[in-house]
Amino acid sequence: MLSALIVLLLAVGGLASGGNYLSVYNLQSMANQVPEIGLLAIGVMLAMCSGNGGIDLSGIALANLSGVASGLFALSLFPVDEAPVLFTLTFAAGCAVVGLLGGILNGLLISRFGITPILCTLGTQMFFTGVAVVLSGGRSVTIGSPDALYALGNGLVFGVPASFVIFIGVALVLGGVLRFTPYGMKLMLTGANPKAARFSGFPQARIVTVTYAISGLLAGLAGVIIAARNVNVKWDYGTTYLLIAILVAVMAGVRPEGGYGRVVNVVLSAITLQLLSSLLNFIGLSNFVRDFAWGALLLCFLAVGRFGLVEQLLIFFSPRRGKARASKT
Amino acid sequence: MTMVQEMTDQTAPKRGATQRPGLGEIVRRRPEIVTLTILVVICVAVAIINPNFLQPGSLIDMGRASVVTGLFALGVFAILAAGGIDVSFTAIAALTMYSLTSFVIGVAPGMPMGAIIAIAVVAGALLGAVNGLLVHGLRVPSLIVTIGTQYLFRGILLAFVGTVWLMELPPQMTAFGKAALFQFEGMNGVTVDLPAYFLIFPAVVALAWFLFDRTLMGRAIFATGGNPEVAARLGYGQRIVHVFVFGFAGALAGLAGIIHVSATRMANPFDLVGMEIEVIAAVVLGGARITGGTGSVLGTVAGVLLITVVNNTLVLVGIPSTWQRVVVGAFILLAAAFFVRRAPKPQKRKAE
Amino acid sequence: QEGKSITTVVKISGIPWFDRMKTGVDMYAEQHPEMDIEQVGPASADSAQQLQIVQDLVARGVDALAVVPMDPAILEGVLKRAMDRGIVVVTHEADNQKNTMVDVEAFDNAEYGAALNERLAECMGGEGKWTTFVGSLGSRTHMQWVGAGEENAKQYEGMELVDPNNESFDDAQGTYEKAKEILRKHPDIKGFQTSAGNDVLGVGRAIEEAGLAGKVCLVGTGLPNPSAAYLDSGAITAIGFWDPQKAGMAMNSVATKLLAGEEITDGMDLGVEGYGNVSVRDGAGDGLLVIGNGMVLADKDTYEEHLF
Amino acid sequence: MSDGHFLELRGIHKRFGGVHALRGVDVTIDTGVAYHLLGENGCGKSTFIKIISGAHPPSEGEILLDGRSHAELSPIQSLEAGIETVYQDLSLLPNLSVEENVALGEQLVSGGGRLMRRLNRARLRETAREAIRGVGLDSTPSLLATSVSDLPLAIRQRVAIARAIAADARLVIMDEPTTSLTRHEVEALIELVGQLLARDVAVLFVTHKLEECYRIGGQAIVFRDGQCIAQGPLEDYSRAELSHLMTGRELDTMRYRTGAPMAGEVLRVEGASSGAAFEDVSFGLDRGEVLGITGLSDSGRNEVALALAGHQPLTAGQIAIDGAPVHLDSPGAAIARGIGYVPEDRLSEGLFLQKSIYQNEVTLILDKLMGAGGIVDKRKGREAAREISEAMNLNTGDIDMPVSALSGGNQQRVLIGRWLSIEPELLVLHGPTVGVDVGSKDTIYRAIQAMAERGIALVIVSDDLPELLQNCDRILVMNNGRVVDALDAATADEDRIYQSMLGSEHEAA
Ligand SMILES: Nc1ncnc2c1ncn2[C@@H]1O[C@H](COP(=O)(O)OP(=O)(O)OP(=O)(O)O)[C@@H](O)[C@H]1O
Ligand SMILES: Nc1ncnc2c1ncn2[C@@H]1O[C@H](COP(=O)(O)OP(=O)(O)OP(=O)(O)O)[C@@H](O)[C@H]1O
Ligand SMILES: [Mg+2]
Ligand SMILES: [Mg+2]
Repeated sequence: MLSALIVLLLAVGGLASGGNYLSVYNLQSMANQVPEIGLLAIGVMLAMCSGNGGIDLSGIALANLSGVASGLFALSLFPVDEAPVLFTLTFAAGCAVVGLLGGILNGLLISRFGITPILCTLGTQMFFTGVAVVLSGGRSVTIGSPDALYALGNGLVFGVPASFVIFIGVALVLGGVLRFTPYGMKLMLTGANPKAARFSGFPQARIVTVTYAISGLLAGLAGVIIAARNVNVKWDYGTTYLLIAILVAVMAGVRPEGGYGRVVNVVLSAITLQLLSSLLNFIGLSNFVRDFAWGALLLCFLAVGRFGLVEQLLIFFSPRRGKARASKT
Repeated sequence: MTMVQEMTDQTAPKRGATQRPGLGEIVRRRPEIVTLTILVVICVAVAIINPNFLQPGSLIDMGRASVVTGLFALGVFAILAAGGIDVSFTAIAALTMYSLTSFVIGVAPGMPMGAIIAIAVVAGALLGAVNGLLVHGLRVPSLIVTIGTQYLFRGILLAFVGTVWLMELPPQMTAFGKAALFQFEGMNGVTVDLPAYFLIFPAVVALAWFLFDRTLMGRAIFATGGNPEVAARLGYGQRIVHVFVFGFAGALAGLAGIIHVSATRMANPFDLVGMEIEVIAAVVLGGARITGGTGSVLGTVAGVLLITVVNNTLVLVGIPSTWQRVVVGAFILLAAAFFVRRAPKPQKRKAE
Repeated sequence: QEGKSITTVVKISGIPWFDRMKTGVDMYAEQHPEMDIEQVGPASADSAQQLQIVQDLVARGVDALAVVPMDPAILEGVLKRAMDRGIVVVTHEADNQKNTMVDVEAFDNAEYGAALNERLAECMGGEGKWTTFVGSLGSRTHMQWVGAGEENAKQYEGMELVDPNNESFDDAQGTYEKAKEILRKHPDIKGFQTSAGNDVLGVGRAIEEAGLAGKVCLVGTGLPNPSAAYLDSGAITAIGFWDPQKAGMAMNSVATKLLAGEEITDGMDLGVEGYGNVSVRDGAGDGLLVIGNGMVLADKDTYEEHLF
Repeated sequence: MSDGHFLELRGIHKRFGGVHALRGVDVTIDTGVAYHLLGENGCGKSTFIKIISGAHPPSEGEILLDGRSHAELSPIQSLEAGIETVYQDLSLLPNLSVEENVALGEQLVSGGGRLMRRLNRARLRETAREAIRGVGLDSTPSLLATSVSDLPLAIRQRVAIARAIAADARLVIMDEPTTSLTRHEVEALIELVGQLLARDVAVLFVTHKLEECYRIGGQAIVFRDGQCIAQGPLEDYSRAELSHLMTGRELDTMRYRTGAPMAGEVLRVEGASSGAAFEDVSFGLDRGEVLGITGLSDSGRNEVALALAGHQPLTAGQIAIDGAPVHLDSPGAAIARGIGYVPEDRLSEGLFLQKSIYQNEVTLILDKLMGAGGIVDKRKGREAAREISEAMNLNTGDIDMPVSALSGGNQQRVLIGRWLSIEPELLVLHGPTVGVDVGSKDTIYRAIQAMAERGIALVIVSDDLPELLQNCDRILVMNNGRVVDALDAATADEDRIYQSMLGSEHEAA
């Protein structure tokens, strides 16, 4: 359904803007905007999948903190212009480390100390933001644009923005991890029924910690991409992402009660929202209309899902149910 | 008789344990005690660091600052108790307060304050009821529905109603915001008023207490939060419960909105939205579980006061502005850690 | 400039400040019917949202952008890309913006901060405790203003800065509560210097309700219309501002000239009140910094000349 | 047209999408009579009572209540008519107090289901107190104020019945009320039912335990494949006839245990204690041996099982596997030592209901299935799942079907079968046939014996004494945290075990 919507939006956009919307440049530009929110939304999805009211409100705060902390650290080691490659590597690695540590902190607080995820990540959200403020004194940190970083933020790979390629790569890997590895299957099962998972001997605390750690790592990665795209990082960037990331996740059909969610849907959902929002910018509608449209879109999705239009069709054509009943003794 | 014996055997802690319930048990049964304890500890600490905190004026300021958050929190509490969650109440408040104020200014400048409040409550309740109907009708978690309606309501307000700040309020609203119950004279000729609208908060607290504790609806809300399928089977109409809790939260949001306007003496459509997570945090700190069916009105009030005190004493205790977020974040984590209850969850056998 | 388009991107749509700017942009559009001129802005105060809008506009292919950055640093990347694509970029309230052709300022930020503080000191009689508010610690101009104010206050032995740089988040209610807290902590405080547009309203209300109107001084950035009541009651000593309407027109005027390939020179007349004789310096990057003389300080007696 | 029947259902059909769960059921119910609704898993019993209690509307048919015809009932209509249902899960509200659970319904129903009414606390307490006394509990204020989630299961069961009494029920429906009760508690329940019948209340049981039906007496209603194929006085049918009616097959009550323990001790428990739960428990178990453990629900038998599964730490003594002492501090540790555990509450503790059979069966071997690149070898996994579902005789070959779509008996088989995947040394089964019909029991018992043949040592914790006698080599009886008796299952009899279970309590009394 999301894919159909994407096609529809592209078609409408193309018509409304006289083709301009479908120009290569605009497609690239939109693709360039997806990764930040997409990565954060995948993080939210992972947290939700782990069940038990899981949610990650700290994503963007951690992304900003990783950019700020790692940026300051790398800047103190290397001058950007003299050692661009070394600088970029240090910076990116630093972001990943900070993101990972922040995620592990969330995970430990939730799984070992048993703090409610929503309270925990709200607390760490403020804490991370606060640390970023203290480190940077509230000012933005200029990372500069060494070649490698510039290429990441603005470069193209076969005409596709590099950051988007990375995003899709990460999404593919994670999607695979969730579907095909023991960890991923255990995560989904744990989210679906934590008690049964305990009786199956799953190391639940470790699974939850790893999950929030991955979410943190994704935030760190988002931090790198933000830095690459904007040249600067700052603690208050993207405050609206908090709700948007959740919006993207739930629109992708991730169940807040845990156990169900697919990365590919999150990617499609992030793309859909991006297309819609860019479309509205293209036809010059006020951004308040965008909020309205997002809300209406989400509710429509739910309504269609509830009245099961799509599923009804699928069930109708699938022999499974009939067979199951027939085989009952 | 044997059955009774067995019963007492089983309910009492086994062999060797005393009859007195342990600390963990108290925390589990009456979490609001933890909240109150933390609140007292913080107040004492602040008072030691800066005795100015103990002036009556500062306490009044806390009370006054907690009115809007408190009203929101009571609404959120109703929804959490029924097993849901709401992030759209701030948008409801903004939509009603702004539309209503501009209506009063433009169409009915002479409308009495009582009528304005009544309309705000009703309009909020209606918007909330929309949430309730959607949650019930679509059978999806309320977090998802209310994220949708938050965007929707805010979109409607800013895209179709207006964005212009209304600085010239109708006189009756200004008067309502300014009317003082009594005044204190502090040092330096500083006067502190306890505004009349403050009374609304305890009144609503009393109403909420009555509602939750003394009406069937109150019990039905907790029943739904405890196990919705069972509640439905036992005859607690789920649709009415859903519509009611969301309507109740909406009504309180409408009320909070109009109080906000009167107190700040302007209607700014951008206000309020953004504080929802903090309000939810206050309710959860008050002992309501995010999974529903627990909590108390008293605990919610304590949670609100806790958040208000922490937010309003940072300067008083001399925390520089750069460090304030770190402190508040660390505080939330610490307070949340106090709530960790390892007691076994109620054993639920799922319905077939 | 037949058919060329200029889009003004503001920090947030809908707030009075930028609604006022919109009147300027609209006026400019009326004067230049042959061009396609509009103003847009994000729905919330978030630099990421503004960034998206600018990026979409670049993709749409506008000819010129007049941007009031929420956060100049965050827009560096996209503005560079815009210029690479041949789009004319003009900014406002961003004297540190590197990737811009011309940054238009109504005045020199340091001078403005100092002027506000000078007015405050005058009211306080050069003596007593005072404090400062900024919209957010991340707001560069606000930090510049209070910084310059602090510098200025050093001339006065008796002025003592306490608990500086309180964040107001441009939210009148929050500012009000914080101001009350400060009044309680420092019962002998004499002055407030504020930065964000709503700060004077919040602090003014706190002062008025404490019965301290006229006893405690408050000087800060604010708009005449919303502040009128507090100016009258004496809760606000004076407000400083520049007219966003004029600034909007000035940005568009500069953009038009750049589109036409004209040079921007020192002492030039932009055809807008307050920007009749601009001084031009080198900017933070390769672009120019154009400074007008649009600063206005108004008090009880004078604010009515500037009602908007 | 009232001919005096309390409730009459005529030509009731119920369809769930494509599933035809009830196909024209006619049943008559009068007050003061006990009814036993019998049938295999999935034959429509639960669906039937849901229609009476108003949880589901019928697709077709007519419901006559006191002679008045209804196309369907709402929960409130049904409650107003005095129909109270004690579902298998007891339908208690865990977070509310005992008195509220017992007596709220009365005020709700007397107000016609309207919620915006004042709650009369005094009346609530009074009603609750009486009803609680009516089920033989002490109505102390502290009990009345306790939340239900803090009560043991047997007490909850009584609270649920007290609710029916408080509501002045005319028909009390109980869906498998005895599955989670010990025998001792069952006796008390039967006594209670007698009292209800004496008050001219009708009682409708859904059950799989025939011996209890006979003890209570009354009418049998037999369902098969969504149809009511017999209704009449119980004494007109023999056990075998009933089994035959339900399943359409002949079943005999044989002893399943045919094999014998093999050489080599797998498990040795020595002086094990765990806090207040049990004390100084010692026993050993050989390869292929089947050991039964029974006792009252608070006798410590459950905790011993949990301790073996790594859920309950020992405070003294030790457990050794193959002669080597092991430290079982987590389920993972127990599984690593080859100890499996099948929890009693399969729905909430055992199964991932919304997930497929495949996913449920491979949970234990996910790490083993991991192949190159950390990826689970799905082909091997599916192969394993298919083998299990064949070994356990699941009635579907479709391993992608969600477990929630299986009947209780099949779900239990999925749960037990999961352990075949790791070839455990020791498997602890807690209530392996709770709520399972006669036909499925047979399959499960055969599967248990097949596992013993493979050399797996088995511990069955249960209070279904025939089950233990039919399946075990030895039976341990626990009372008050200690092992009080050890018997040879081939020669033991139910009475002896029962005496031991109650043993010390009787002496004390
Ligand atoms: N909610 C439902 N959705 C779809 N089908 C259902 C539903 N509930 C029951 N069924 C169908 O109705 C049939 C009868 O189910 P029911 O639960 O009444 O069986 P039962 O006799 O209670 O079995 P058991 O002894 O296992 O409790 C099932 O085979 C199933 O196909
Ligand atoms: N939501 C559902 N969708 C499809 N079928 C269902 C659903 N719920 C129950 N069923 C069907 O109902 C039948 C009986 O299931 P039920 O839950 O009554 O078994 P059970 O109660 O666990 O067994 P028992 O009553 O013997 O313990 C199953 O065959 C199952 O197919
Ligand atoms: Mg059933
Ligand atoms: Mg059943």
